[in-house]
Amino acid sequence: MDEKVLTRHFGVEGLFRIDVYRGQGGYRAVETALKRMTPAAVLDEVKRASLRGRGGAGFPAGVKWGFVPQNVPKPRYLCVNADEGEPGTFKDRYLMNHNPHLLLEGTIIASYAVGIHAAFIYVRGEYEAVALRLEGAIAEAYRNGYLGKNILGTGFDLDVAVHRGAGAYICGEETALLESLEGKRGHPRLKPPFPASVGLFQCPTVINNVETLSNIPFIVQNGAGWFLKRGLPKDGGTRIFGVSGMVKKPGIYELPLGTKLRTIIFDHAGGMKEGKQLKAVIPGGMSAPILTADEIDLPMDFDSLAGAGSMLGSAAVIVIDRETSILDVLKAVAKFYSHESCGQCTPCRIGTAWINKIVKRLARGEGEQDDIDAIVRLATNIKGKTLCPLGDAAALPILSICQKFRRELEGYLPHA
Amino acid sequence: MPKIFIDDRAVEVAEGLTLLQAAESVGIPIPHFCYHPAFPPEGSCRMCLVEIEGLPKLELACSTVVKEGLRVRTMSPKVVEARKSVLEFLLAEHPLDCPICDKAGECKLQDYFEEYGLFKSQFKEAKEKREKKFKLGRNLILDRERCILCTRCVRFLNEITKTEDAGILNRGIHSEVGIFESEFIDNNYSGNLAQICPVGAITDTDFRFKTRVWFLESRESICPLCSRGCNIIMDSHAGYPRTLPTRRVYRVRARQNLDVNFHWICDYGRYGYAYLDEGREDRLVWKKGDRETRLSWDKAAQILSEKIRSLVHLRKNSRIGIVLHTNLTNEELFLADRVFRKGLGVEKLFLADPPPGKGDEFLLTADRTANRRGLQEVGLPVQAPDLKALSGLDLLLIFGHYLAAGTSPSDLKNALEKVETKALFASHKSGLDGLVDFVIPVPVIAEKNGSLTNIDGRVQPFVAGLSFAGDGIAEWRALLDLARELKVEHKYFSRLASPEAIYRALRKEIPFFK
Amino acid sequence: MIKALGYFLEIIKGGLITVRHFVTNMWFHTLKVLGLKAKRRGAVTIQYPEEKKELAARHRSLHRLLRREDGKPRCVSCLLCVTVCPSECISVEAAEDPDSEIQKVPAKFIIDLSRCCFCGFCVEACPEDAIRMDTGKIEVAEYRRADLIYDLDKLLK
Amino acid sequence: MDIVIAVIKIILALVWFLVLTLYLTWLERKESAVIQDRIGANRANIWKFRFLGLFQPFADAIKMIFKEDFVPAFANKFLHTLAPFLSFFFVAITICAVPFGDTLRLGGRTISLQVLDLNAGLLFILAMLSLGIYGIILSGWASRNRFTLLGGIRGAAQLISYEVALGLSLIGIIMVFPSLSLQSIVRFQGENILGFIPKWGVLLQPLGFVVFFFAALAETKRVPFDMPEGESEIIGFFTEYGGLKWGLFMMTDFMEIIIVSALLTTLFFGGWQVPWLAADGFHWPWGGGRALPHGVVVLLQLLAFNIKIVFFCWLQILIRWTYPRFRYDQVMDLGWKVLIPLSLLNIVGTGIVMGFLK
Repeated sequence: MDEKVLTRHFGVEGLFRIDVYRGQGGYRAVETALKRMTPAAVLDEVKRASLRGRGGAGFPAGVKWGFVPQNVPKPRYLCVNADEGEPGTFKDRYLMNHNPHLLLEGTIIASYAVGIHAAFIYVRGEYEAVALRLEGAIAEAYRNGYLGKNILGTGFDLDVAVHRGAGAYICGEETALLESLEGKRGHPRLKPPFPASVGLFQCPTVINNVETLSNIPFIVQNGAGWFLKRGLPKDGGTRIFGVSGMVKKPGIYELPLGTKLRTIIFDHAGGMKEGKQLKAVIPGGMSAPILTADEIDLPMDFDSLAGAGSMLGSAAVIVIDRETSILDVLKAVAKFYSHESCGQCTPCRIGTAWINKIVKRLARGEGEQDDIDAIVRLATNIKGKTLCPLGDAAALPILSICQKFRRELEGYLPHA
Repeated sequence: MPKIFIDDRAVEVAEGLTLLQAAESVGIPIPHFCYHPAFPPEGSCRMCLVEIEGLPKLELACSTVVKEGLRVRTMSPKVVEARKSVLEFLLAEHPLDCPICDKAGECKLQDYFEEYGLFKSQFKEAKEKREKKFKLGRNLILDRERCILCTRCVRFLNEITKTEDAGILNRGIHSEVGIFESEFIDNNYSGNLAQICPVGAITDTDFRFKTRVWFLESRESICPLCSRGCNIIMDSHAGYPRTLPTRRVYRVRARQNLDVNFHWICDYGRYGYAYLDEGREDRLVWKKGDRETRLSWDKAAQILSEKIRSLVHLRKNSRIGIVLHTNLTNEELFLADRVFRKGLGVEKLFLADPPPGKGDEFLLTADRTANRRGLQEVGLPVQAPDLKALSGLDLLLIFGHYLAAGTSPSDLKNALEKVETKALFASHKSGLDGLVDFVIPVPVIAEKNGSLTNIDGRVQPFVAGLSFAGDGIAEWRALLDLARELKVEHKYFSRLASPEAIYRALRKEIPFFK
Repeated sequence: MIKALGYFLEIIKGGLITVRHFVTNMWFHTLKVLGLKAKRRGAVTIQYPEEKKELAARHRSLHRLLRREDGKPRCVSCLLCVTVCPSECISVEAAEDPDSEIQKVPAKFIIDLSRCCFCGFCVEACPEDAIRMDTGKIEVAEYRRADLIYDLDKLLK
Repeated sequence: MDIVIAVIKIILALVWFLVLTLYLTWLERKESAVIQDRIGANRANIWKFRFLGLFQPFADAIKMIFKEDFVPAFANKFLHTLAPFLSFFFVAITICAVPFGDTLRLGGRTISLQVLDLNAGLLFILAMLSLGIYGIILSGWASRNRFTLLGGIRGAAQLISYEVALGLSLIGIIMVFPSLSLQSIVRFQGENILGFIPKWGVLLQPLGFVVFFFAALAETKRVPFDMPEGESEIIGFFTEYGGLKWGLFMMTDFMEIIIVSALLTTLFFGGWQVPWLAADGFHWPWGGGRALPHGVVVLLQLLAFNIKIVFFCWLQILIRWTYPRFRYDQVMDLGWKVLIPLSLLNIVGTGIVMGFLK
């Protein structure tokens, strides 16, 4: 059985064109869903497939859709979160670049299931080529009657628009994304209320990751059971792992959930580069707590990694070798979050900057004995006290680095 | 009425309240910066985190709505630790210039810092340098180093004035409150920004560096500068031993009254307090030709009542005229009615008021007197002061110094010269001083007791916030004394010894005031 | 009786102590009057206006205001000294300084020495170390009360 | 001529008395200073010439004279003004009964070196001292101030109490030297016991001396018997006085010291007597002698008298600067329960001894 689902047709030349895509069996799922299934049936199928969000938090997509109230007079919206800002993550870019119609297909089915007639694709500002490709794909879809009024004669209307972000990491957070989409400053909103009830322009809104939506056509086409077989019982389907760092073959690898980290690094990505030795792995994008070389026998799924104190996140595996100084890693992490903190809530605004200042001082060789303790204390104070998950995303990797590589960090202190 | 448990105390609170409001309603304060009752919760300061039983993380008290059976802890070690950490973060980038900060003494950050005792700084890095003297508005100066980005000011401008002048610029540690270049905040409510700022980031040039708040005595009063009747707090100061102050009131603040002015007052009322000390009448004088004699009020009352009595005796009631104004309290207008119209049969009642200004849609009204509605409700039949009508009189009691407005001084002089006896009860000096026989200083609203009826018909009692130092007399007392000297309805007036007693009589007689 | 006798004895003893002081001191006084030098003096008194006692390091004498390096007064007119002064002898009026780092400077700074009780609280309270009581001047007497009101210029000297 | 001599004697006695009083204030300051390791008043100068502060009394006097003379508005003006003069007068007049020396032969006249040789001189002095109480009680009452009144009353009570002991203690002396004239008493003391011990009152009346000394100390109403003043409680009967009137009270105090010293000298220490000095010169007890001219003898007598007086003044000041004050009840206890019984015992004892000797 071919394990690849999303990336199965990546090798096909011109897949981004609708005719090529249709030649590979594209848009059949839309027809299946719109013509033969009720929205409730689609929703039910997705729920049964245990499709967990691929953006990072891993919230079951079907459940999320179910939260959208159906009996309110307000319009409902779908936002595709294509603001892929997490360092180390590049899977969505591949998906959208190679197979934009798959995303559109998923968008149409999701909109149909929730009763949405307007969808926005919020693309990261730096992904200009991707945005252009998506726009081309949307235009093709409109021409072919997959978008617009009365899709495929079923009476279902859907408009899709691409929105380019302005380059803020925080806009990958769903409420900040909504604010940005509304034309405001990308500041996260207070939750509750959740976007499912009060979202874009105060209307119920579904926000899904590109990869999540790309899975939808396969679930509709092949059924939830087929999908579940490709993963774990509570964690259906495959996952695209983006491997970067000191490996021989960095790139994206679509593998079933639950694949061991060691397998990913050493079998699929070709192992460490010549002469390099594994030191640590960040398993789920920069905001995931770091794993040491001893911990790479973990199966890569949400629950196992959470059990090990890390998280799957966006499944971006960053491999770090022994020659890389852990202080540089810490410096990169601290600088990134200090730079990307939106400045709205106190612990994140000042805490990340404070940590960054300490780390910079450490890197200059002007560290003091209690600096590591201070970093740990500050990160602990940020954790769980911020308005949006960015605070946690900053605190967790810093905490894990300080805990797991404390001895190495202490080496950078004077008189140590 | 959901029943919740705050710190193991079972309390019943109103539906829909947030935890913070619920706790405050039962006297448990929860520290906060960004929350303000006038705005929806913002949740950015993270100071109001509380522990809710059954939830893994601390929750915001300002945005969590009460639910039946919620168990909240506001002072558990975890909560206190969280508050300390938030305070530590805030103080890390907040300058320690409390000594020169006008907010010191009423600063929330300072108060919480004292309460949670973070006396040992662990911040070794350099603080961010920011603009310390940014001209934010006509009367506002922004110190960006002190700003804790609670965004109350931004939200005020977005939600109350809807002018949307300010916003947050930049991000992360570089976030700062900013406005459009070369266009500072200039609206009639900008003074409120300095009041709602929880720290000393926005200061008011009117109050900036004038004194320290702990020297001030706060007295409640009602703003008399328009007919809205905003509730205010006057902060007065006795001055330093060696440098006497030029004014008694150093600042006027809004006092919360959700039925009248919410949490706000307009700049016209906020900065218009100079009238309290400037140009005040301070000497009770009797002018005979060129000679001016200082008198006591008792003596003046005897002379005046003698004149009135002789006119009444000669049945020349129609040759007595009274000029009123609507900065008088309900009680005084009622007494004027009882003593002169109903008691002595004086029919010539005039009304001389300051000219109306421009109002706005929010608080400021066009009518620049405090009690026009009160005059209507008391039911005094008044006419406009027609110079011809005035000149035909023998005795004229003028209340207020507003008569001079709207008439040319020479016409007024000609008209008043024909009147035999003229007494002026005025709080401020004016052109009328030279035209009358008696000048009797009277207190302003802030210096006397009574009640006012605002434009919406809301009767608001007030007490004197400042002492009245001149040798004059409050109008209500003057009217009562005249009634006593004239022996008008002695039994009735002898019971009315205070504005409260007069108001009780007023309630009995006029249904509106019930 | 014994008690009374003991009492009487103590009285005598006390008297003798006084006499001893008188005699020894008188001896040294006499030596001095006669122009003879002795190791000891008859009295511990200091002849104050001519001889002056060295003031202790922590002695609180007349106030002075300190200057910054650029010559401006250090005082930021925070009014903490005014607040803490128990005899209410300090009066300060603030003014705006063009330097945004300093912001607040005193326009008037008056200490009314006729009210001052030299408690030194103002020195303790000062966050800028702008006021000190270390001039060593302790003879602060004037013929007119107005001369005891020290202003900024006088305090900065 | 007698009148002229009397006037000259009065003037000389008063001048002596006042100058001694003035310098007693200086002595008081200096002595207390020496006792307390201080220097004492030494600032008053004439052209920078300080001279151990000897000008201080004059400076004080000038100051007191030029101070504002005021009477409180609520006081009884007449009595208030009268009181210090009463006080001063009754103590000043006592000097007339004090014998300064024997007789002076000058130009054929025999002049007694005493203003007035009263045959009841002792009683006169006691009477005048008793009258001094009126000054105190009047000043206390006339000031119309409850503290001065308290002071006056306390003063009166104390002085009257000690008056009894004072009087009784002298009965023994009168028994030994059977005269009330002070001059006679002094002359009696010119004799010697067993031929060589001067027959001074202190040797014949030791108990009488002790009682008299304490009672006299109390009579001067100074520390430790300063009930009427009571600086720590009521600040005294003269609280409402200032300037010269207050100065009179102060001088009264010092003059009382001198009078007490004079009485002590006269009654117990042989007055102007110099041991073994007779009118014609010394008669040594071991035989022989040294003849002296009359003038030298008189001078020696005057000198002896003055030295004795200054010694007792010194002693009293020493006592004043040594002991803490008594409580009011202790003062009363001492007077009534100790001194009076002792003086009575003294009388009885003296009587018995004299009976045996007869």
